[in-house]
Amino acid sequence: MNKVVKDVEQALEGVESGMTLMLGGFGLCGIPENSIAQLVKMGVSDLTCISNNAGVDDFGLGLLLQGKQIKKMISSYVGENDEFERQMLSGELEVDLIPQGSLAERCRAGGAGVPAFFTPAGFGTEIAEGKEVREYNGKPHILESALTADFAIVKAWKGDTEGNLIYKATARNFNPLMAMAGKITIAEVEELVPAGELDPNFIHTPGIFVQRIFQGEKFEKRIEQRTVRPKE
Amino acid sequence: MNKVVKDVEQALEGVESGMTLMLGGFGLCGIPENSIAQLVKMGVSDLTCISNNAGVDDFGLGLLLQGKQIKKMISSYVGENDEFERQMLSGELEVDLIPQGSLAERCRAGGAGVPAFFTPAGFGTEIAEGKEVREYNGKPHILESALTADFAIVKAWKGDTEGNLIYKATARNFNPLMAMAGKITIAEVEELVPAGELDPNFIHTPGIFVQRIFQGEKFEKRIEQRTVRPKE
Amino acid sequence: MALDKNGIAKRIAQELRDGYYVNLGIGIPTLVANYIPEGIEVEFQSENGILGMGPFPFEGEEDADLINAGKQTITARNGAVFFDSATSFAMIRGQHVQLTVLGAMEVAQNGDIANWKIPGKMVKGMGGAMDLVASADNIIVAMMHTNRAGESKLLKECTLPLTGVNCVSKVVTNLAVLEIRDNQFHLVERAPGVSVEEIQAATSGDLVIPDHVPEMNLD
Amino acid sequence: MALDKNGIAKRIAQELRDGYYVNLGIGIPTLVANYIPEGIEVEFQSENGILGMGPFPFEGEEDADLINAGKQTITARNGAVFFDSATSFAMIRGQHVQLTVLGAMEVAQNGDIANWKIPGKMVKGMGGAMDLVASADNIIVAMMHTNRAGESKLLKECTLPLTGVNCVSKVVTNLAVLEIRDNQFHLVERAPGVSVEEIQAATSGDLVIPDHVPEMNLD
Repeated sequence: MNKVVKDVEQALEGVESGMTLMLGGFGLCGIPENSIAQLVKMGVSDLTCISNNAGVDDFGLGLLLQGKQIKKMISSYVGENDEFERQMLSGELEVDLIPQGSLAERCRAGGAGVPAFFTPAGFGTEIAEGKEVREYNGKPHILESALTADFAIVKAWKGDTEGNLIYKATARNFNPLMAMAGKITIAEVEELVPAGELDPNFIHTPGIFVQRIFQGEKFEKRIEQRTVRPKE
Repeated sequence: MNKVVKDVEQALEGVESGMTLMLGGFGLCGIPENSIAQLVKMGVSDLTCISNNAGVDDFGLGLLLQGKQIKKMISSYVGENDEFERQMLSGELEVDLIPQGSLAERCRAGGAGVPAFFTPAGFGTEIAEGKEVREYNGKPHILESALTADFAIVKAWKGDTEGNLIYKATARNFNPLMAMAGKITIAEVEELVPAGELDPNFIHTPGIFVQRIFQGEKFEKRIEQRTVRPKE
Repeated sequence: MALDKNGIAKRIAQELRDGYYVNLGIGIPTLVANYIPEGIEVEFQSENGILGMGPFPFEGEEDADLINAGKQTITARNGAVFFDSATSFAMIRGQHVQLTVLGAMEVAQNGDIANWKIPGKMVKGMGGAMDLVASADNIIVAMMHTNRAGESKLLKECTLPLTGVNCVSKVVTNLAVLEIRDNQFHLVERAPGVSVEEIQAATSGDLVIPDHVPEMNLD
Repeated sequence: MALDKNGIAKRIAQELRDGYYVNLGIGIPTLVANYIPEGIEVEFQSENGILGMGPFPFEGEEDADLINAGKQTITARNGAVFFDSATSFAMIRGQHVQLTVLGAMEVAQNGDIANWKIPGKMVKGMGGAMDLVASADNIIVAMMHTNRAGESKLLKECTLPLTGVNCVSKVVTNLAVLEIRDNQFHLVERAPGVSVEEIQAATSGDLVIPDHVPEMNLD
């Protein structure tokens, strides 16, 4: 089942203004750089973006914010971004903040056909406002619903022609969960290999969740907080 | 964090009559053979066993059924076992049948601290009796609750001293989910290696879920349905 | 002439479309894999944890760790993937599998299906069937039109405990292809040489018969 | 003398027990990893997807794909594991992590914590904090006893939007170690040279002071 598309242009065909997108990554780690650049180029707007973070001013989703292409962000943490702050405080940008674990589980639930589940996260806080509360094991839990998207855009380390994906280290993060939850899931990979080259025992995202795959032209992989120790 | 115990005796210390156990495997594929043999030897009884299947007459959980050590089975499919049938029809054995996907998800939920979730499986059937029904996306769903166990006993292909596990092929099945859901999780492995030998990128069960690990003495790995084609 | 099991499988294989992920149940459905139309690529999922199931292994090459949901030894194709049971049913429940083919004891004209339990007799359990029928949009039932006692298995209402409700979209039997909609069975095709009257006689539920009912083309 | 950040971290490190899996928040909590008592083995989880976090990489060996939840480049120890965010929070929500250390803007005497939002100012989001505090049985807050304006951060009730309710079991500040139970702060230890009166003066919530309050032992 060949899922390979020629390039990023072909991969993002059909993405339109007003759509809901999921974008993998944690901070700038494991983000679909090539697809984000293409979204900027396409100029689609009024997007609802589900992503753990919102990038930095001049990289990641920050690039879409600069072009005012995002109408609403659904995230868990959105610091590190002045333009985000400006747009949010001025009311240009809607923001829905979600506990990180609930965000991850809601994406997985969306992909797994589980429409809602109970979690203790956020009980007693403003996150729980208007949500159903139920006690389990003597502890209050709130009901959270699944998230899905018109397109999920993920970044993997290696992928094969059938759309099977593997991620590297902590660049995995939200990518496999969002891959499950897209009506159409686009994967950009650092290395595209023929089917059969990846060990079937060690695939992180089975190809059934992926509709389009392409090898990204260039990955900058910017580091947000370079922390090192001197060589001894 | 060394999780290694000397042998199967030490691994199963603390398992007592009346407890709830989860046992990995699908059919006879990926079952914890050594631990089951030890449970027979220990003679613990009145067990509630959560396992997708109940083994065959003379292997797998069938061995515990022979000794009438099981009070209740929670499974999705229990064919292939005459002694099971006899005990169930005579009322000696309680049986709780659960759709396979709900069983898997309920184990994962138990491990993940999600006390309940909605699923469409079983709506309109006797499985849904007494369960809350709610409509999502125009489709009725029923509320299912998490499963946990006093001990989860799983079988892996390789494991390291920190309890990190990898499974082989379809012997993975319920093992990683049950590993998450045990108050104490015991892993028997075909090959025990030092920490650092398994690639951190390709661990199926992170060691945090495993409390005890040992290398099984012998694995028979019986095949239930040997289907082959002649060599051309 | 009524079809045999392989004939039913062959007819169902015509429902496969290029790019489908397919879950085949135990029994007749398994045989569908032998009749994939040329020029079409499909991928088989087995709910115990494999996508990209291949044929049975050559003699002597069986691997106890590599089986399908029927517990048969199998092989894995190039590009196959193994996964755990929760991920497997995430694929099924999340509707990532485009076609589910399974057997049945009874099908009702509203799409209800019963295939897991005969009260008073041995109960083997539903396995993954309840998840499959509750989740899939496209469910084809493969079965004989009547049971061993000669009674119709296509009913106004199921008499056996249900596996799922309003879920079957198509039934392929040894006698006919039928679609289920508007709370009726719609006769779509006849098995070669089988008359509309035979099908009508073997169908206990309401049957809509169009003016022209073509024979199946099984070549 | 009041402790500095490293002193707070050092004191909290005494709460580590052999075999603990520990999640350390950003800021002071991160420093706890530098003071693991001898003879004790603990494993650090970072919620972005690593268990077995090691020290910062040597200069030139940074890997953009290997960071912690604070987005800092890190290394992985022998026996480390990488996983996705859902699995990560399965560990946290499922109470597989034995100790959580995090910072706070306010802590109330009933164990409520506020650390994610100041209305009217920039809202950065709660990240994983709400999941962590709602799930963990053993939560230690690491913070300064008072804010920059000199106001107590240990209150009868939080004034800022809550991150979680009834969840903090212990607070370690630059002045003291306090336990929270029976809806009160219980003074357990003083920072070296800090008087009970100073602590009382800096604590706005109800403070239970036993007859003898030992000094912390930070050697």
